[in-house]
Amino acid sequence: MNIRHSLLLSALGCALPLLAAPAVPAAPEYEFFIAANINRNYVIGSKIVTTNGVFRRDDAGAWQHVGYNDTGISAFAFDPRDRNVIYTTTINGLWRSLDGGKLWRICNDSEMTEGLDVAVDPNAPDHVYLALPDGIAFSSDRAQHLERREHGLPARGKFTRALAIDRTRAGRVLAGCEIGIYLTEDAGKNWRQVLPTKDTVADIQQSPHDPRIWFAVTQSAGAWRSADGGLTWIHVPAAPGDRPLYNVTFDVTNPNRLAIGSWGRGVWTSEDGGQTWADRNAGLPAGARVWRVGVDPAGRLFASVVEETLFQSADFGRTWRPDALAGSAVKKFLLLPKAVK
Amino acid sequence: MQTLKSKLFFAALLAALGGHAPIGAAAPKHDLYLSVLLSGPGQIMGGRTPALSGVYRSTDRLKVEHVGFGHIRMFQVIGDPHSADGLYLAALNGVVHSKDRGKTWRILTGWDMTEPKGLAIDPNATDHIYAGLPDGIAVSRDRGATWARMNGGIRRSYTQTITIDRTQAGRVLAGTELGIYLTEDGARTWRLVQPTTETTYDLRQSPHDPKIFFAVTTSSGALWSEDRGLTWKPIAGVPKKHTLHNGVFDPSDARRLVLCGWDAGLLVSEDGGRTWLDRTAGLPNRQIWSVAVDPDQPGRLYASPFQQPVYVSEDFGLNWKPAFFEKATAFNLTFVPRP
Amino acid sequence: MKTLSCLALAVVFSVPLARAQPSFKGPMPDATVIVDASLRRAAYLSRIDEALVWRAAMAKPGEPKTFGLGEIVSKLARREDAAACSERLIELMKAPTGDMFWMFPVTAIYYLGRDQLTPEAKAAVREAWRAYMPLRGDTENHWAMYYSSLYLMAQQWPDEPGERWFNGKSSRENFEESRDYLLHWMELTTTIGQGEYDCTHYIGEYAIPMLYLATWARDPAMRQRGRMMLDYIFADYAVETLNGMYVGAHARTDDTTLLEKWNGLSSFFGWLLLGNCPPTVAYGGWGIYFVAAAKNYELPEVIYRIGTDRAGTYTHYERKRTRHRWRNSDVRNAPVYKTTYITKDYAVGSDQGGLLQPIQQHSWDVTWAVPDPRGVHNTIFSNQPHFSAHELMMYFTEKPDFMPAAVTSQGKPTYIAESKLLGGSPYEQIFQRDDTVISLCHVPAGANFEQVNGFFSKDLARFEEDASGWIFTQGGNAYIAYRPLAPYEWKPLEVGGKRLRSPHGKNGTIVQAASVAEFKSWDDFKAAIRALPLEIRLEPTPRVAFTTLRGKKLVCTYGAAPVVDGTTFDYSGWKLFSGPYLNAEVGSGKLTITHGALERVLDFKTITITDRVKP
Amino acid sequence: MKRPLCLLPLLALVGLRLAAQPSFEGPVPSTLPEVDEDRRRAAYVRRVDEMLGWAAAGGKAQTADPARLDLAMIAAKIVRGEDLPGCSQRVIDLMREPGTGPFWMFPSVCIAYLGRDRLSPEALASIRTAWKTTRQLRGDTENHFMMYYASLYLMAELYPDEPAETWYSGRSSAENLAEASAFLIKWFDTTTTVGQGEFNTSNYIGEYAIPLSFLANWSKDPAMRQRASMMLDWLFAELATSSLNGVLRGPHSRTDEGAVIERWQAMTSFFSWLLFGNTPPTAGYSGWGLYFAPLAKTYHLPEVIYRIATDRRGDFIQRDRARVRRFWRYSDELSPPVYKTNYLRRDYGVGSTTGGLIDPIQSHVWDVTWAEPDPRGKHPTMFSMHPHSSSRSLQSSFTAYPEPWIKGVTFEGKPSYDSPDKLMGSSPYEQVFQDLDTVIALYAIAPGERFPHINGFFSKDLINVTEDASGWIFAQGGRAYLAYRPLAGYHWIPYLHYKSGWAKERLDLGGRVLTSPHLNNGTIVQAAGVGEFADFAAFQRAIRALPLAFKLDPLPAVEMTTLRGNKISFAFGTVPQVNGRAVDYRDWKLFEGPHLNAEVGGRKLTITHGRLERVLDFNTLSVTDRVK
Repeated sequence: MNIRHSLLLSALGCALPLLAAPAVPAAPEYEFFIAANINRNYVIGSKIVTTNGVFRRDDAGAWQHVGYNDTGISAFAFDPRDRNVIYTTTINGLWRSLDGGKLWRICNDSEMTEGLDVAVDPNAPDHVYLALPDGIAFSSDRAQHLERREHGLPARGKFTRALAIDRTRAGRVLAGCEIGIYLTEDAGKNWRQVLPTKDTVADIQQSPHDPRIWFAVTQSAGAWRSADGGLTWIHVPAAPGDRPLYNVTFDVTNPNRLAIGSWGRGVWTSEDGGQTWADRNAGLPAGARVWRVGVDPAGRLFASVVEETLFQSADFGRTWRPDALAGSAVKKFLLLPKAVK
Repeated sequence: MQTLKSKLFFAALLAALGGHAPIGAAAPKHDLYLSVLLSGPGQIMGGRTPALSGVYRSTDRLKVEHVGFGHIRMFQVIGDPHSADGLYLAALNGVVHSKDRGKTWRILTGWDMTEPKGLAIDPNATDHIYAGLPDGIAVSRDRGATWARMNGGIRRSYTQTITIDRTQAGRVLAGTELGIYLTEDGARTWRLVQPTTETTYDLRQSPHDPKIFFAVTTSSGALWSEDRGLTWKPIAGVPKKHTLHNGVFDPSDARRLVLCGWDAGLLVSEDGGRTWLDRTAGLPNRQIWSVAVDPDQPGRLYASPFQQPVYVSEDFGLNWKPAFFEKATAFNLTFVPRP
Repeated sequence: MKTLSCLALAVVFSVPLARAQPSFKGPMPDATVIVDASLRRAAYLSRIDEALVWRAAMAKPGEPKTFGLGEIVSKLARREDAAACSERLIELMKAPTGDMFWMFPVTAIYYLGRDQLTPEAKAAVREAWRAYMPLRGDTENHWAMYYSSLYLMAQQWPDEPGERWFNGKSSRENFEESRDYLLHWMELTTTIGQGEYDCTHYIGEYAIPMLYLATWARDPAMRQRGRMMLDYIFADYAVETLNGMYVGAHARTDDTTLLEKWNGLSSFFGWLLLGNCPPTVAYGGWGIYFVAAAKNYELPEVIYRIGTDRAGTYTHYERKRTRHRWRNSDVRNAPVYKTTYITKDYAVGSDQGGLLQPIQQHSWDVTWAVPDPRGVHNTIFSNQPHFSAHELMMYFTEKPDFMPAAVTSQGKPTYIAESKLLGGSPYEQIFQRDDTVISLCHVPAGANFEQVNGFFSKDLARFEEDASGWIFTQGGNAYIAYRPLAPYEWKPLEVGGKRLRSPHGKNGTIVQAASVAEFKSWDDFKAAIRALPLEIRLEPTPRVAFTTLRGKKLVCTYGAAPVVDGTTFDYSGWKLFSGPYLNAEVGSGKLTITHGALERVLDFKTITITDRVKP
Repeated sequence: MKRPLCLLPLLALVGLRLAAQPSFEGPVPSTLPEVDEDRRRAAYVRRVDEMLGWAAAGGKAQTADPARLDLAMIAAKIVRGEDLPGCSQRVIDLMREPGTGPFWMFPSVCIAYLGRDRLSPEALASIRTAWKTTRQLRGDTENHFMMYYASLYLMAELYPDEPAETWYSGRSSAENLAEASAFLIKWFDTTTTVGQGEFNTSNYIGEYAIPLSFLANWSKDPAMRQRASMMLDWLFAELATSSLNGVLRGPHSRTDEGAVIERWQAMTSFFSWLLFGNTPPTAGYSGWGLYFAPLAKTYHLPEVIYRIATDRRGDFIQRDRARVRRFWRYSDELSPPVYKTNYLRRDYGVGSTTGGLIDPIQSHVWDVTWAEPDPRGKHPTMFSMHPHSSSRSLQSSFTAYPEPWIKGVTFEGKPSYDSPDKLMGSSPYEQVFQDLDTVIALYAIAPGERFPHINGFFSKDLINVTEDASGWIFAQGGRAYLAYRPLAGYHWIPYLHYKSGWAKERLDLGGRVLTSPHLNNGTIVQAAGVGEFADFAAFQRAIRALPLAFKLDPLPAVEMTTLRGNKISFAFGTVPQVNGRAVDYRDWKLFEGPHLNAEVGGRKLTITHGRLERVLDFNTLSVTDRVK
């Protein structure tokens, strides 16, 4: 790990004046992570000269690099019991570290490629789910062994972009696939479609405030909401739907706040639980091309603008200012309850 | 070339020293062909040849000239009834023919025939050639263009010598490992007419009486037949303990016969084979490889003692003089009608 | 009776060893098995280059005598000095000599030089093939050389009339005749075995022509056959080698190689192909004609492995045939039954005894491994010294009486000697199980010679005549117990060591070998041998009942089939090859070569090579 | 969006002046086959030595400066035994900054093996350490996987019994070996049952051949060695049937903007040069070729393949199957079959697939390519295509978000992807049928497609281009007469050549593009040998006389009789008919033709030329050479 880089980023973070405190006191119950690629012109084989991968935002607002300098992380997860157990998905599949990122192991074999998402069941923290271009894999032993768990998924159409685990019950998982949202209630042994879609489901999120509330965004069919734990889904007409939506996020500090990141529509937010939506691209680079949006434990809204940089907003998108990590593309924002260790 | 020249010179010198007279007045009707090994018994195939072995010809009984190629194994030369310039040769490489007295050659047989020892052309069917091979008898019906193996009926078919009854086409006698075989149908079928314990090395028909045949063998002595080879009897007075190489008639004198062999020396009979006289005295050893009687010079004998000059006798073996070569092993001494 | 083993030696020694010859003079090659095909190949190519460079440098400027066919072939193979080669070749073609031993070098020169030689040089070669009639010879090795060369030259000069060829046959006739012979020989060899089998020297006389066919025949079938025969010959060799030394019974060897087991042309092939022994002096002489085209051959890995893997002990059986018998036999090619037992420390090999080949046969021995085989007599055996016109008449078409003596001047000087160690005998019968050999002799009164000779090397590490009647020896890491069946005396040998002379017609030898590692001590070995049940009887005919170190109960009686553990041994089921590595049925034309997972099948009936890796 | 970068090495060559390189700069080699095996072999070895010598002398820079040595040059030096201490030091230097993926892995493995007994322990250790510290990307295509796993396999064999923490993968040597082995065996199995995914590529052949040559030599497992050497034969046999005088032609799963026009400018030409000796190699031996060189002397091209490649006495047609790159989405099949037709004559070749999406970016569906005495700088080809650019198509094969990527790919070696005048790529709106030397390509482009037109390529090297009143466009290329029939109106735009598949720079070298802005559309091309007609006019008369009827609406359809007398009926969306019989692609074998034959699922390829036959049987891992 490049310590100098880490320090530099940290310093940059400190140098940025913090805006007013968010509405809800920031009880530090959560930690905020991103996976960022800060090597825009990298192609396979070329030299990596910058620090990439997973970063944790420290209390001072600086990004602390975690784990391996990898340009290709698409998703990551931690063992809820132990932050030293890290899972990342990359083009190789799934990597795991048990020691905070010093040693890594490739968890999948050659039959699995291009891990797209990874999730750890908080109620069965040895259980790891892996989203793949051709299905879903499961491990009961912290990814030491992986097996495909696809019963009920279609033969074709199981391109899986997103995995979301219901924090209320072990083994209850929603998967965003090419042709819809699928649900398992038995740790992946059986899946059933709960929402059909034409194109890929890009993201699924469970409300941190009410575990029955879920949001999902899709490539060509806009945003969807479920109020019954993901069993049934209702289209969210006010959200943009004409361009691909890449992700959706709740605000842990405010149950009414949601944000969507879209390629072509940029940042949209709702402050009424998703009934109405506002274009929050003003102040962001033109083009409205956003990889991801995220909200930190303090309620700050972040947006990763393609090939530009990371921006943050203290007023939920009304105004923006650049964050550190210039030139980054963020593939994942992850808000997690603080781990025991 | 140097070697050859010196050899020839030496041969001529020897001939001159020997002082036997050239056949001046009555020009001989035959050429003498000598198939000789000149490089010693240690000569191996593929080795450098210190002297040019092979076939030599003497037209005047004084000088010899080398004919054709210089192999260390040439077994028999016969004339070509179709051409006075033609020669057939039984050599290690096969049956070889020359249409120009040895200037150019063509091997008639193929890979499957090696080391023919005996060769004969049927005087009554002159397209038919018989060759005795170590593993049988080959017959050509087209002057050697194609060959077929024809030794049906012969057990142990090593064949050293072939003689064709000049009185009947297709009637052939073969001297083989275990006896004398006869065919009367051009080699289609053979029958054993005289068993032997070892190889028959020579088999001749009398030039004077076609019913009479003469054979010599390895360990069965010399044999005599007076019924065209149907029945044979041992010739008394000829020892069986030595390998006999040649047994020949004197074409000029029906009473005269000659035979020779390894350690047997040279024996002559002047009474039609009833009694035999040892005429080895005057020759340097008793390992007489081959003998011949000159058809153009009555009483003249040639003998090839092993690794010695070829000797000549003008008095049917009473006196001998070296005639050709320094150290030769003559596989065959033969006379072929001159063109 | 034309045998040629000494010709090569003559060539060898006529070549002045002016230049260092690294592999011959150098240390023993590292015998590590090279797994990496690229390194194996590179090592092979560098050996080729070493030999070519060495021989090419033999030609001395201004000394035309040093610039012979071998030098020309080396230079052309290296693509150097084409002009000088052309000039010299024109000279050399004026007086060809050497018959089939001339033909194949000239063939190699012509093909290697077909884009290097001057037109004049090529014309000189062409003219030589018209004017010079080579002897075809009388053995299969001669014919292999003769017909392979003729085949290739007829191919090179097609459509020419008989007048353009030494034998008066047209190009087409020569081509077809040669092809037919080669096919015939290959069929004979792959159905009932090679005639001149396992020769320490003549292996080259086959390998070289086969390589030329594999390289230069334009008919893909002939090329394929040539390649397959090369594999065949080398597989046959590799399986009976100990660090490159050809072991076991040989159809033909010579007085030198008989004792100094390494010192045969075969070791050149061991060096070149297996890399596990030094080459003999001057790369075996003829070796140069193999390396000239050797880059076009790749030893199949399976054969390399067989040749170099001595991790396990194995017994290899094979069937060969005698040389063509013209007389004194009811069969033209009698079967030869060979047994070879090989461990990493020693090898024991034998045939069934009898007169299988003229003059140069070697029927059985124990050979032990040595760190450096050069100059070492690493073998022990006995033989029944025999010579006879009968033997020579059997195999040669010559008149009989002069032959025994003549042979001694044809490169087989010991042929008629009482002390001879080389050659087979009609009065010896041999049986081998594992590393036990029982040789029984029953020489009729009056035969040459009523005795048995045993060879005891100067290089034996131990030698003890035991009161039990056994002679205990050690060679390398092999313990060898030798039991003469009749009284004997010792005779010194000029080459060192001594000869056991047992002047009794009813006689025999038992040999039992073992690895040093099998016993705690020398004394243990001796005790073990002494304890083996053994009954010996010589009258009315020799008979031995012996329980081997490996627990087999053998009963051998002269004139009767051996009995093994109570069962009469039957030779009728003997295969062409059988053992862990080579397997072939009699008559099949198909050889399966196996090592570990590797398998190569050479099927001459379908002209097919199949390489398989077993799962 | 880390699009795979097989072209990276070529990038390094762009713009560099090449030092003396005999075969590249020298005359065109003869295309006559060398009948004598020893000369053929000797010439092959000379070519290998030429490469090794060039690389050891510093490659393109031809400099002795050790700081300029790359791993390929070091490999050559090791093979040649030159300056081994310098090589060791340079390896240590280079290993301070290891690369991160297959294109670094295989060179480093190459050095690790070649240097086993030649380089210093420190140098070898530096390679080993790099394999611990630096995470290696596996990539996302089969060529990446092949390089990655072959390299991993060999490194795991070279350093067996080492624990998980000593490898970047966190897996032990045994685990790495098992994983790599499983992939390789699966890949062999897939390729030999349903065909190669990246078939007939202009450049990727090396990405397979090089790792295969490593495995064939260095694997400890003889079965793996056998598989690899068999697969080399397999690849080269296919190259032999699909190249004309060494120049790859016909359809490709992947090519690039340069090679699709300047047909010779491809790594396949390097392999043709090396193996068949019938065309010059590309600059710098195509870069990666230098990694084939160190082990090239252990490979013996089977004669049967050589003969196929070099014997152009007879015409032949080869019908083969391959498969598309994996479709993650938008397809009912993961790897649908591809049906290839290759018709080869002495003067030209005609090749095609049946159209549709194959690889989302770099496919080439059909063409007529003619022989040029010297192919360098020549554009000896004719074809048409629909310039298709869509995120959906990209998504089908790639897991990355497509929206940013349409632009992204144009920076990653596929500069033309989103250009209306592009000439590379396949389209879901194109359907093709080929009968011998007749090609009918039909287009039914969906409304709203980004580029609602088709492009036809007319080379600068065509002569006598004649727009005939009949509607046919006649031309001659080399010794081939060509007739091109656009089925809808068109106009000409200049052809701008991409210097290579990597360079965005475009050059006006001549030639033009027939652009036909109609959604329902089509092209017919009929080729013939110049020797078949008395003159060009006679050819034109013959073409005009061919019965031809076509319509474009509601979907394009053609009925015609070809120059070869076959009656073709082909309508978009239907099965083509020849002489009244429908073509049944279900019967299509893996390989079928005079030279290559294999059943689908058979794992067995029979390679034939004349009396020569070689059978590669992956069921039994056996190679059988037979002479009939």
